[in-house]
Amino acid sequence: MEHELVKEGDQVVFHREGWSRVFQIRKKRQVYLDKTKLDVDALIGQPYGSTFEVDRGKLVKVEAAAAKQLAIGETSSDPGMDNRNLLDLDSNQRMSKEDIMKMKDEGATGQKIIEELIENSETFKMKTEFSQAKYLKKKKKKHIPVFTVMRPTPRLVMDIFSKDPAKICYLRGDSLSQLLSYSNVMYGSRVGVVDTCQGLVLACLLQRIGDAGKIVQLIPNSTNAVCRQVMDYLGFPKFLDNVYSFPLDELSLLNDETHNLSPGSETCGNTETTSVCETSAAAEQLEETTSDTERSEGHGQGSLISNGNNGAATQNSEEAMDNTETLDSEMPGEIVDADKTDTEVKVGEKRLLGPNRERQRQQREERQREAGEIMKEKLDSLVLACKYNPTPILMQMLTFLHPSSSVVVYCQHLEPLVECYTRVKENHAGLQLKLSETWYREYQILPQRTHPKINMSGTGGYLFTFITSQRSSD
Amino acid sequence: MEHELVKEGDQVVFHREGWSRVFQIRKKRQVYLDKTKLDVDALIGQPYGSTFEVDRGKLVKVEAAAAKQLAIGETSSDPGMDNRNLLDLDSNQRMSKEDIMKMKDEGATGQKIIEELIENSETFKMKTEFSQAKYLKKKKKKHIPVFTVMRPTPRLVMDIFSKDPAKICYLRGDSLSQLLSYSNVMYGSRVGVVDTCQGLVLACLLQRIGDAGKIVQLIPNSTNAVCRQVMDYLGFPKFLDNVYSFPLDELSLLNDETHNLSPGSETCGNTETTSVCETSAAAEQLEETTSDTERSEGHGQGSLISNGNNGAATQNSEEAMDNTETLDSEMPGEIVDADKTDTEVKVGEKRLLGPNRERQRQQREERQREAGEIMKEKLDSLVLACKYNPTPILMQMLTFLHPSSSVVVYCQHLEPLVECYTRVKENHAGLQLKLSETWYREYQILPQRTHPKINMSGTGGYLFTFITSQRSSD
Amino acid sequence: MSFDSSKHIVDYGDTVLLYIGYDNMLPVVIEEGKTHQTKFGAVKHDELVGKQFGTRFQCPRGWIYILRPTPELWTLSLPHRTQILYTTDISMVVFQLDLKPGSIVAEAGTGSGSLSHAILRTIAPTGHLHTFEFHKERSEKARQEFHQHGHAECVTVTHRDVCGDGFQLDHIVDAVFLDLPKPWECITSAKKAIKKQGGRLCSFSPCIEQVQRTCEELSAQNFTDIVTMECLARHFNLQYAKLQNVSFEPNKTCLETKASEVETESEPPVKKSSVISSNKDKVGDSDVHQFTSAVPAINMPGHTGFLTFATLTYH
Amino acid sequence: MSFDSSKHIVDYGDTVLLYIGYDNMLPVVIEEGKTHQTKFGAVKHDELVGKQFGTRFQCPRGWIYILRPTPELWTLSLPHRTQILYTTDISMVVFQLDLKPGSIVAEAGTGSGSLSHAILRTIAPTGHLHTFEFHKERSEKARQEFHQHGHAECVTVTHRDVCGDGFQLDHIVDAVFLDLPKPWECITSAKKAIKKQGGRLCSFSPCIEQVQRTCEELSAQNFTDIVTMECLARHFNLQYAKLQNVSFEPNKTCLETKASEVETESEPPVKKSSVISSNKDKVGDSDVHQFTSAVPAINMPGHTGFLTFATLTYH
Repeated sequence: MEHELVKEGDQVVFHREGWSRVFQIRKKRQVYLDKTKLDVDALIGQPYGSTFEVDRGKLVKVEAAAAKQLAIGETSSDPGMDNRNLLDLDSNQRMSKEDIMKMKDEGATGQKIIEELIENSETFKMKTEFSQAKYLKKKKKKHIPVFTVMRPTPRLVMDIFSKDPAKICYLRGDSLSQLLSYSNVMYGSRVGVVDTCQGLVLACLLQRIGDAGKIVQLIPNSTNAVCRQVMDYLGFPKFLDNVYSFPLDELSLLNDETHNLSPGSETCGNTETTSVCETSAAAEQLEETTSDTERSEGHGQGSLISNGNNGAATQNSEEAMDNTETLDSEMPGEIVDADKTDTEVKVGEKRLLGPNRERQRQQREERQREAGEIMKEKLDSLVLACKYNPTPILMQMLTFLHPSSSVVVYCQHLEPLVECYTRVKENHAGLQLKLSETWYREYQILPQRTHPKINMSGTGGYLFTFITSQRSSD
Repeated sequence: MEHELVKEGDQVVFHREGWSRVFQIRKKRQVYLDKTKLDVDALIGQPYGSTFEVDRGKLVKVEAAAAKQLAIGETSSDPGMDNRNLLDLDSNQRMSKEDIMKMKDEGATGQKIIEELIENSETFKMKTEFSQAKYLKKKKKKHIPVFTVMRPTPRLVMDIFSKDPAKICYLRGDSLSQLLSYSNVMYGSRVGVVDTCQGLVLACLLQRIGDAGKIVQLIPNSTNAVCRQVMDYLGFPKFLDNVYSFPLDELSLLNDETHNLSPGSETCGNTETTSVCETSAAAEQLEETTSDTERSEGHGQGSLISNGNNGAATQNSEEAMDNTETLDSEMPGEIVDADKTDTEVKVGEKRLLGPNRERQRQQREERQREAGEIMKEKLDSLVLACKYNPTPILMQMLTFLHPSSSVVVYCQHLEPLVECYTRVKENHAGLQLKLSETWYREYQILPQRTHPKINMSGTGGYLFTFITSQRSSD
Repeated sequence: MSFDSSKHIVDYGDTVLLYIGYDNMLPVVIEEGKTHQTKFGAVKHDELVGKQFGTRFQCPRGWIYILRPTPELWTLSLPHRTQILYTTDISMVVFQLDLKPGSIVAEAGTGSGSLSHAILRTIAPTGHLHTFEFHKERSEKARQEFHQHGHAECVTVTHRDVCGDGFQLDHIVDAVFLDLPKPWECITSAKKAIKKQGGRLCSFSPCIEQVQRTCEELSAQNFTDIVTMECLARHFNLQYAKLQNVSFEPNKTCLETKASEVETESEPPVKKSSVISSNKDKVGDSDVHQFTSAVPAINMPGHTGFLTFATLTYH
Repeated sequence: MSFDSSKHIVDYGDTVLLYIGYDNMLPVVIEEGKTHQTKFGAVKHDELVGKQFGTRFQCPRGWIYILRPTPELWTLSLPHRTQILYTTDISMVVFQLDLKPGSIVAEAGTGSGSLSHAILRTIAPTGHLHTFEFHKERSEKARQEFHQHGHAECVTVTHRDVCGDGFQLDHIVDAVFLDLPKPWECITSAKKAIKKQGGRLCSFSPCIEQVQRTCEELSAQNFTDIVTMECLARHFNLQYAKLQNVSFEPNKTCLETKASEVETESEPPVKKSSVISSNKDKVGDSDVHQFTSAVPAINMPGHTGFLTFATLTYH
C-alpha cells in the first residue's frame, strides 16, 4: 500500500498552519471542532495528508488545488501600506451575526463569508498590518474549518498548546528542540525526567529512546497524579514497559537496600490536572504589553491574545462550550462521544480495577523497585521541565548520573536557572555550563512582501545545560 | 559659504563605518590613528564630509568615487557559500610581517595589501562568513586608514565606544535613543541626571535642552571626580552656565534652608576616570560565549572581541601603544601634541587656578546652591545611567520631580531595575511603568546576498521608564 | 503649548491625557462647560482646569490621572488616521538623523503625526519641520493638531504627493524621513532638499524588497554609510513567581494524602484537579520557592519595518 | 560506538574529547602508544584507556577532562572542512523534520558532518541517512569519520553533486535536508526521494533571495506548510555584580577625603583614577549592592541562515 490510511483507533492530528487538534478515531465518535459537532467516521480509510472542509457538520474532502487556495496565509490581503484614499470613519462591521448565520444556512463557503466581513468592515483597512493579520486569522479559524489530517508528531503536538502555553510551562517548540538535542537522548538511553508539561517532554524523549531505553519519570510523591496526556497524542499507551515512575520523596531511601519501598505512584493519561505553572495567576499581566497597542475595539481583536494567556481559566471544557462568544476556547482533544464520554470510559476502567487493587499495588511496588535499580545503576541523561523549584531536584539527582552525562534544565523563569548554574559551578559538578534562551522568528516570504512576521513570541523559556563531571582519584 | 569647513579648534570625527575617533584640530598637533602618527594640519580649510587616506603619515584627500570603492562593506568578498573546490590544508598566512612592511614601504595601497593577504591565506576561504567578515574588517582597519571627517554627533560618538562599551556602562545606541525619547527632554527642560558614562548621557541631554534649560548632574559627593569627556567631543566647553553639579550626599540637607552647603563639587573634562561598571572585573567571562566558536587560530581573530570586552585593562594609553600587537587598542581621542600633551595643558591650567582657589571654591558653593534651588523648584525629567545602585537614588530623587514628569533608569543589569520597578509600584509613585530591552540588528543589503548581519550585539542594557504621579487631595 | 514640559497646570485649550490604565489614555482638549465620558463615569472639563498635571482625579466610579502629553504618550493615544510609527522606531529615527534644537527636517508622509511630534519636540523652537501628506483630509487634521499642540510656528504641513511632485525644497534641510511605498522614487528629490553641506536620510519600509531598491538608489546617488537596521522592544512583566519545593523524605502526611486518594477514586477523574489544589493548600509557604521574576511579554511585535539610514556629505 | 551513551569506559579506537576549557575540546582517537600534546602538557593515550568518561585527568601543567563525544560537543570540536551548522539550527532541523528512530533521511551536502551526527543519533539504529557531498575528499573524510564513530551501518555517503545529478532516490525517505547554494534546483529531485505517503523538507540558506526562490519552487511543487524561520541562541554569563550605594548624608570621612583631594592636586590629573579606586577601598561591603546577574553575552551570532521547512503530503 503506497499511502498510509487513517484507521480506527489512530490518533489523528487535524492540522492547519499554526493550529492543530488531536483526536482518536473511533466509529460513531463525534468531536467538537471550533464549536461544530463533527462525525469523524468519514476519515476512516482516507490517506493521511488529505484535506477536509467542514460543511454543516459533515467532513468533505477537498482536492489538493482547492486546499492550497484555502490555506491560511495564501489569502492574506494587500498589506495596506498605501492607504491614501481611506477616510477616518467611525462605523464598524455592518454584517450582523444574523447575516452571517443566514449566509451559512444558504451554504456560503467560509471564504465567502470572510470576504463579506472584510467588505463590510470600515475599520479593517485602517488597521495596522499586525491587526489585519490578527483579524483574518481569527475569522478564518471561525469560518473556514479546513484542515489536513496528519499523524501526530512532537512538532504538530506543539501547535495544540500554542494558545495555552501555560499548560506546558511556556515551553516553545524551538526551546523543546534544544532541550532534546542537549539531553543527548538516543535509542537505548537511560533517562531521568521531571515533566509537568502534560507529558510532552516525556513523550518526546520516549520517542527517541525507541524500544530499547528506559525512562524514569520523577514525580513529587506517589499520591500526586502526573499528567501524561501527550503520550496518548503520540500514540503511546498509557503504561509502557520502558517508562517508570519514581517518587522524589523516596529518593533518600534509595541507598537503603533493606527498606521496603512504599506503594508505587499513580499516573493518569487523559486526566486534566492543573499542571500550569504556579505563576499563571499572575499571567493576566502578560496581556497588555505589546507596544503596538490596538486602540480600535471594533472586533475584539484582543481576545485572541488574552485567550492564549489565561487559558487556565477555561480548564473545564463544558464551561468553555457554554461560552458561545469564546470560539477559540475549546481544549485540546475535547471529545463528545456518541455513546459515552471519554471520562465515563475512564471511570468505568477504574471501577473495574477496584477489586484487583492489591495486585495492582504490588505491580506498582515492583515497578518502582525496578526504577530504583535503574537509577542506582545510573542514568545517561537528566531532563527537568517542571513547575517545581529545579535546583534541589537537580542537586539531589546528580548522584544518579554517570559522569559525562547530559543534563538539561528548562524553566519559564531565568532566575531559578541562575541558582542551578551557581550551585553546579560551586560544586564543580559539571562542564560546558550554558545558560541560554533562543530567539525565534518566522518570516513572511511573498513576492514583493517579504518581511519578518509581525507577531512574535517574546519568550520560549530558558535552558541550562551541562555535562556531568567527576573528579577522578587518578 | 556653501560648505562648512574644518577650522582650528573644531572637534572633528574621523569616521568610517562602525568606527569613529574624535580629535580637536590644532595646528602642529599630531594624533595617533591606528598607530600611525599623523599631522592634522592638512584638514584645516577642508569641507566636512571630505574623505582622506593616510599615506605614510600624510593625509591625502580621496575623491568621492575612489572613497566609495574603498568603503568597508562594499569590498566584502564572495560569501564563500559554494566552496566545493577547497582542500583542507593546514598551512596558514604565507605573507610575513616583513613582506607587508616591504609592500608598505614600496607604497602599496592598503587595499592591495589586503588582497595579497587573502590571496596568501589558505584558511581564509574555509572560514565561516562570520569569521571572513571579522578578518576583513580587522585587516581593513589595519591597512586602509581611510576615513571621512565629520562634525561630532551623539550617533558618531557612540562609535567611539563601540569597542569599549564598559566605559559607557554597555549603553548601546538604540538604548540611548530610547532613553532620550522616554526622558522627554526638550528645549528648556529642567533635568536631573546621574551619568557615569563619560558624560555621554549628560552631553546628549545637554544638546536637547539647547541654551534654555538646566541640567543638574547628581554626583556621589563633592570630592568624587566625574568624567564629562563626551561634553568635549560634542564641542561643549567643560563648564557651562546651564549645567550644574549637586552631590547626593548633601541631598538630605536640601530641605534645611539654613544649612550652609559644603564646598562644591569638582568636575573634570578629559580626565580618564575608572567609570567602567564595577562588574567589569567579571567581564572576561563575556568573551567565550558565542556559539559560533572559531577554532582556527591563524589570525588571532578572537582579539577583536576580547579587546572590546576588557578595554578596562588598557586604560593607560601608553601601555596600549607599547603593545605593538594590539592595533585596535588606542583609546578614544588619544593625542600626541607636537609641543606638549593635552595632559600637560590641563596640569598647567590647574596650577594657574591654584592661587584663585578660594574664589573658585566660593563660585562652586554658589553654583551648588543654585543647583539646590533648581531641584527644590522641581525637575521635569530624571535620567539615571550609572554604575551605582539605582533604586535608592531613584527613590530619593522622586521628591524633586513634578508630577507628570518623565523618568528613565538605564542599567546594564536587569535585576536592579526589577527592584526599581517594584519600589515605584509599591509606592504608587508612577504610571506607565515599562521595563524593557531593545533588540537591535543590522542587515547586509547586497544583490543576491541580503541577510541579517552575522555579528550582533547580545545586549544593550535595560531601561525602566515611567511617568511620575501624585495623589491629589482633590 | 500642551506638550511643553514647563507647563504644570491644566488650562482651557490644553490637550490633556486622561490616564485610565496602562497603555490606555484618552486625549481630551479642555473646553469650558464640556463633559467627557470615561469608563469610570463623567469628567467635567471645568473641574480639571487649575489642577496640576500628574494628579489623581476622582470620577464617579474610579480614579483617573491627568497627564501632560509627551510624544511617547501621544503615540499610544492619538487618533489613528493611518498605520503609525511607534516609540521604538521613532527614537531610532530621531537619534540616527542627528536631530537637535534648530534642525530642519523634511518628512513624508505626515500620516497620523506620531513621528512628527517626536521630531518637533527635538528640533523646537528654532528648527522647522516640513511635513508632506498626499491625503488632503489627513494633512488638514494634522495641521489642526500641530496648531492645537503649540507647534504651529515650527511646522509647515503641505498637502502633496512627494513621490510624484517631490519635496520642492532647495537645499534647506538637515534630514529627510521617508515613509512611502516607493521611497526609491524620492531619493533625487530628497537629495535636492538636503543642505549642500550634507545631511542624513531615513527610509522606513516594511518589506525587504523595498529596502533593496532603496539601498540601490541611495548608493547610486552617492549616499554613504548606508545602514539598514531593525529595532524591537521587548517588555518584561514582573511576576511574583512561586515554585513548589518537592520533598526528598517520605511524606509525613502520608495518611492524610491517602485519604484524599481514596476520596479521589469515588469521584470522576475530571475533578482530580481539586486533589492537586488541596495538596497545594497543604503546602506551607516554606515549601514554596518565591521570587520576583521579570518575564518577557509572550506576545511582542516581531516586525514593524526596516529602517535604512544614509549620509549625504557635501554635494 | 564512541557516541553511544551506554559506553562508559575509554578503550582503544574510541574517539574521545579532551576538555581543555569552556567550548575548547580536542577530539582524539585513542591509539596504543600515542601521545597528544595539550596546552597543559602531554597526554599518553595508554593512560586514558580504562578511565571512565567524565573523569578528570592530571596533565603535567593542569587538569583536563575526558568526555564522551555527543553531537553537540562534536560540533564544537570537529575539524572544519566547510562552514558548519551549529546546535541551535541543528536542533530545529531534527525537530522540525519529525525525525525519530527509524527515519530515513537524505542530506545534501555532508560538509563537515556537523548536522549528520545529530541526525544519526536520532534515527539510529533502524533508520538510515543518505548523505551527499560534491567534494570528493570531503565525502571520503566523512565516510571515515562516520565509520570511526560507529555509524557505518546507518549511513551511506555518496560523492555526487545533487544539484546537477539529483538524489537518485526513489520515494524512500521521510525527510530531506538541503544546504546548497541553489536549493530550488533540487526540489524536483527531493520530491522524488520523499516517500509516496509524504514527508518533510528543510532548506538552509544564508540569503533571503535564496529563500524567496526556494519558497516559490516549493509552492509550485505543491509542498504545503511552508514556513521560514530563524532561531538564534542567546547565552547568559553569570556575573557577581557590585553596584556602589551612594550616601545621602554628608560624608563622615570628609576630612580624609579632602586630604586625598589635596594630594590629587599635586599630582597630574591622569592619575586621578587612583583616587577613585582608593575611594572604592574605603567603601565597606555594606555600601555595595551585590547580586548574581545573568548578563547576555555581548557578542552573539546575529545570523547563520534561514531555515525553510515544508510538508509534502501523499503524492
